[in-house]
Amino acid sequence: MENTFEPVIVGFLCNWCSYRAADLAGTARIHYAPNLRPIRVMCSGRVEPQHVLAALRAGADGVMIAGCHPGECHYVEGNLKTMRRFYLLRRLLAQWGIEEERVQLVWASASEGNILAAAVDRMTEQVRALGPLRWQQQVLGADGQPSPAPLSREESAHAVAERAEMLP
Amino acid sequence: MTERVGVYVCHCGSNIAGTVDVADVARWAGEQANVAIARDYKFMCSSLGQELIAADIREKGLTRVVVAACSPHMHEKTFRNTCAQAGLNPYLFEMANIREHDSWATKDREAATLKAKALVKGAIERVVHHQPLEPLPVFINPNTLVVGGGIAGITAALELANAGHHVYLVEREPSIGGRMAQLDKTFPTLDCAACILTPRMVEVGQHEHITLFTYSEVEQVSGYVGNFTVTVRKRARHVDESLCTGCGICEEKCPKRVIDEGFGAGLGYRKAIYRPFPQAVPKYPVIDVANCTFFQRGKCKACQIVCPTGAINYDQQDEVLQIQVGNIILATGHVLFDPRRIPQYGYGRLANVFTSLEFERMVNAAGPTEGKIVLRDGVTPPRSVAIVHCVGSRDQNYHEYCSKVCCMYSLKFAHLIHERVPDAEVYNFYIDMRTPGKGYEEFYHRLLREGTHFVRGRVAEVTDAARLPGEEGKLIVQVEDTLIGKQRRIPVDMVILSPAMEAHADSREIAQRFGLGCDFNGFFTERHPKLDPVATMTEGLFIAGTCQGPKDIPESVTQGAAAAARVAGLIKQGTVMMEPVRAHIEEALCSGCRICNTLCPYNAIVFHADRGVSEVVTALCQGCGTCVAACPSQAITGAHFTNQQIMAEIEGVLWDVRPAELVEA
Amino acid sequence: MATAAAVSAAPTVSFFEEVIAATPGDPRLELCLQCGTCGGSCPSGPDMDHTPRALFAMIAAGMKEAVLRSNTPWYCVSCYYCIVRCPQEIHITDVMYALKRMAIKEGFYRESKASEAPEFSRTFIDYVDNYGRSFELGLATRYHLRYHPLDAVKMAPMAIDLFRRGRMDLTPKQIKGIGQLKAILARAKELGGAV
Amino acid sequence: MNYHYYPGCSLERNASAYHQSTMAVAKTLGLQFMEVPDWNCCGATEYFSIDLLTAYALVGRNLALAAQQPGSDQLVAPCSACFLNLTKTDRYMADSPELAEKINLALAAGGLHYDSGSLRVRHLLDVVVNDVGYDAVAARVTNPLKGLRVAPYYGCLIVRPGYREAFDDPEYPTTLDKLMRALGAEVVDYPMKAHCCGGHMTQISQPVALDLIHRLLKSAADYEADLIVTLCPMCQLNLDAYQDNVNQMFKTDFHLPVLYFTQLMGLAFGLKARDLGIGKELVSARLALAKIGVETTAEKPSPKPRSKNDLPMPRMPGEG
Repeated sequence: MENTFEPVIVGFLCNWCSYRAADLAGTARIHYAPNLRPIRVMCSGRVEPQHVLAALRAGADGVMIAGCHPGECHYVEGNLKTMRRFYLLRRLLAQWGIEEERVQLVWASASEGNILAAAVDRMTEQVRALGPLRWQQQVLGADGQPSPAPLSREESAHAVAERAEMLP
Repeated sequence: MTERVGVYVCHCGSNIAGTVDVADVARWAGEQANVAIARDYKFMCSSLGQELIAADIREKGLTRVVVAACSPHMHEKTFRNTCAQAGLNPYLFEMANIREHDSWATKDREAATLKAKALVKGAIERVVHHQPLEPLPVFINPNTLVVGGGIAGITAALELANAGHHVYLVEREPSIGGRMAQLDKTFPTLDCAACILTPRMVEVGQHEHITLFTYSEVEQVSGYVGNFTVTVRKRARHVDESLCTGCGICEEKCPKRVIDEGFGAGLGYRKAIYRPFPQAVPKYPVIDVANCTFFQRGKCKACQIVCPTGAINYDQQDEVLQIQVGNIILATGHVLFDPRRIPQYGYGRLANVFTSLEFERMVNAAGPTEGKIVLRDGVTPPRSVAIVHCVGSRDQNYHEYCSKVCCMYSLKFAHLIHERVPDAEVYNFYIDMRTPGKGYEEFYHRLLREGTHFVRGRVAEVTDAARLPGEEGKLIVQVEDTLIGKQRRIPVDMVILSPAMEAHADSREIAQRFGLGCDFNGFFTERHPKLDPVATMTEGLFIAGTCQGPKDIPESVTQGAAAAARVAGLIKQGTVMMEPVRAHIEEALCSGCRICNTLCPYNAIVFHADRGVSEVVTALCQGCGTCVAACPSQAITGAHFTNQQIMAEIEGVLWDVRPAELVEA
Repeated sequence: MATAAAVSAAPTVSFFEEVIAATPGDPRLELCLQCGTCGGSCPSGPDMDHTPRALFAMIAAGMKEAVLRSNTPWYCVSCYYCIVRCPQEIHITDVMYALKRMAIKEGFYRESKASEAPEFSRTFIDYVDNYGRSFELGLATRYHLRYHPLDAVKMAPMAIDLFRRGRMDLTPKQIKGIGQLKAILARAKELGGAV
Repeated sequence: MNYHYYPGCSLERNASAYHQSTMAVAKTLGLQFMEVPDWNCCGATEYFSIDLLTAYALVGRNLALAAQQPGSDQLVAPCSACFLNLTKTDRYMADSPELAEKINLALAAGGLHYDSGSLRVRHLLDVVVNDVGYDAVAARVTNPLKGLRVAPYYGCLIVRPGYREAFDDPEYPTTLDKLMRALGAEVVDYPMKAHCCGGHMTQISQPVALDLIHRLLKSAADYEADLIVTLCPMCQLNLDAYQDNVNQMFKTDFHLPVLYFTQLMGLAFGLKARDLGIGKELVSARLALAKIGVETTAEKPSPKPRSKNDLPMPRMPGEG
């Protein structure tokens, strides 16, 4: 049965590069997966881990952060800060059993509409293969038993306990 | 949070309506919370469309407006003005990009409509949290910095100076004049380059509104439009400019002669103390420390001894000075592709293969051969000359682009050879003869009339391995004459290569220093290739001439004047309205951890040790939001991109997949 | 060469697409600027009916018979000057090999000036298929006797010189795994099928 | 340093001198060559003209056999044509997975398999120059080839196709030049050093091939070379065996011996000429080699004195 799951991916696009790349892809009528829902930020450095988690919690199956190539950031080094936060965030998500492909960091300059379109297509297929995220069951263990994260039994118990106090 | 939001879904003719069910989106939007009115219309950006919004604001008391149409980069300004004219603060407005990001990017009508709803919902949830903001007026310093003293930089400087604005012109070489000063004649009018350029250079040298820094480089730039602080390093010439009369005796008497790799393109010689060319502006010579016997071995003070005014000063030091300017024009020019990268053309190995720049110096009356066209032995005139087009241009292995001017100057060379060596046979090897300018095609016809042999074919190799009779001792140009479909071997005495125009090797560093982008080939990136070629993504920073891409002299002059006009416009305004998108630190929440201080590339965050808190200098802040994201205690808010607004937009775009229990939170 | 009737509109699968499909990888043939660098660089260019560039224009124009009758692919010495110098990085030598294979498949090669070339290749391959390695003496004698009997006589002194210096085997040597090789080549022919 | 060794059909008989001298020189330089067991012919330029996939399968068998053999992940081929076919097959298998799959299906019929990229295919000159290095070679020279004017001939296939990262410039190669200088020889910088020798054109259209060969011989002779040194059996055969055909056709009187670079290395290392296959060349090298036996006093042609109005030459990269 052909996999008809349509993933929803939230995209944080930086105003100067990746947002304009998406504009260019549209102007050039490059067709790509309509699964990405872009949100404009002035710089990819504005995106906080909190935003990524909020998107996943609010039902997104994946989050893409897209900024200018290192060295080309309109604000000189905003994207370098993004890179640092991103690798730390991904380790956190892994501990909650969220697959790496679900949150991706992509570089696309204003003239690279095709590259961004290809990245969206690729990520859509990857997340489609992973299936829906179902944050509730996956992370919060809403239906009682802890999430089937690839952690050892003790680690997941510890994670569940830790999470319990964290949430309001 | 109850607001009266007006939602307007644009058809954009069929651009959006062709893929997105705009009526359905409008109907659906009408049912969303906080939405007072929702309409769809053929062309929202038309005056009628804008009138719709203005009328609704006045009659229905709208407190927020959402327009779902094209990219904000296209019409955000238009609709903000509409709101302002109707009495609504322009920042209480948000656009949903359902054209470039949606209808144009997919054929799937159902998915496009769903995506449109998500983007509209995101915009509605966001706009509810918008706060009224006022743009910040910023004072424009009327002084301007022009970097690069070629024809583009000279034109820009003169246009501004003649308008009464002060200009600082910084040039890396000892004299202004740039690439054009090295040329002899210019196409298609055969004006002598020096005759039309030198008066401009003199005008720059004497202009009371132009401060000229030659043999100098910009080391550092900080600040923003209207308020740039520029650090210029004026390299030591070891000649005191206040004493030097420019008499040139030092150059005459200096015993050390070296090959002139700079202005002379490696074909002529110059002394260790030299002026690049007689009409140099300024007229002060420069000591080439690397080749000067005194600086290398401490002996020989010939120049100091003969100097009538004692202007030679060996221990002169570099000067570093700071200047304040409002705008910057970059006109840093280009360099020539080095044909040694194509070994089969033999440049550097076969004596009588010359580059175009070497030939320009040769035919120049002030050049090493006083304008006589001769072979590398400096004596014998060539009986036959081959001029090779597209050397390193239109070639994936080197530069894919066409360098625009080589066809024309190659024709010029053919003419000069016919004129000075009348019985010489001249061959031009081309792929396409490109003569796009005014009077250019006519010039080509003139060369046909003068008997030039035009062979359509890209030269495969230049070799001295003779094979057929009559090839001994000659350079053989092997090429396929594509119009007769046969391979030909044409023996000539001299070969001139017309190499591609290339960006400076350090163009990427220069771009980073001034904060603008470069394309794949190293040419500076303009704000818009068609509609805004002289501006850049950074306000107050403009580009002109070949630093933006290959072009001929008329275009470089045009761009120089255009950049000057843009700067004059800003200066005339006196102040310019800056986007109010800035960061602000809530002092009560700031724990003084100073994480934000080092984050800011514009050093816009200062720390008050007494109060133990940091503060954002609003004027310096560019609004990127990196500090907002990094602040552990969320003490920094980013106007127009607050966390509340972003969180609302996230939840809005996920309206159809949001888990139930989150909805009422 | 048959008189070239006016070139009609491109047939269903154009000859151009056929050539591209027959060449491994992406030959980039559609990027040809007709600049002539290949024709200018080709060592045997002067002796070819058409320069490689002219051939590409004819392929684009769909002149299948004229192209496959041309001696150009057979005069290609595969020295790769054209590939390295082509400003559009077109895989010219691979296209020439593809044209050779198509010429054999369509049988057009018989009318080209270099009609024995495929026979030389086929003779060479017979030895490789049966012994696993090439056998110069057998290749030279069988090929020359059949096509250039006079040349065979002229070649004799060189053959004797080579033999006297121990550079010529009289009998072919077979590799141990000839059965394995034959199985592989047979399977490849099945799979290969097309050009 | 050990390598799989793929000699190729020519090195068995026609170019046995190349094989002999390679083995001798390898011993001196400490290179271990492990011959690929039961290798088969690489198809030269013939098989690709007949059937594409079978040609790849033919070469694929050699790659598979070499990859099976333990002890190294590098395959050395002294012959330029074999080197080209091995690299081309490996490269195209990497570039297009469907082709790789088909080739492996064919190889499976013989119980073999090959993953593209698992072997790095090298030409012998690349190994000597980049793995051993000029200094190491120079260190082992006992009788330098002083006074011998050598014209290094690269042929076309090892510098040009661009199917892999080139170890030398496709138009103006210099590695063989530098190697010969390391042996003490005087290198002649003639312009035709990377032009083609005609390959199998001698069989298809002899006049065309003889014209190509004539260009090479004339250029080397014009620059007064004593002998031509090459690195490919096909080039050696064409230049050596057809030299008197060229003389007849073009009324010239060339007498240019054509040796392999490994033979000259052997001589410089003081090995005996007989062990290096010297004497197998048709155009005898005895006269030329006598020169290095004897200290020549012929003074070098002094460069033309510079007249004062000479225009300066552009400096070549790497010059002072």
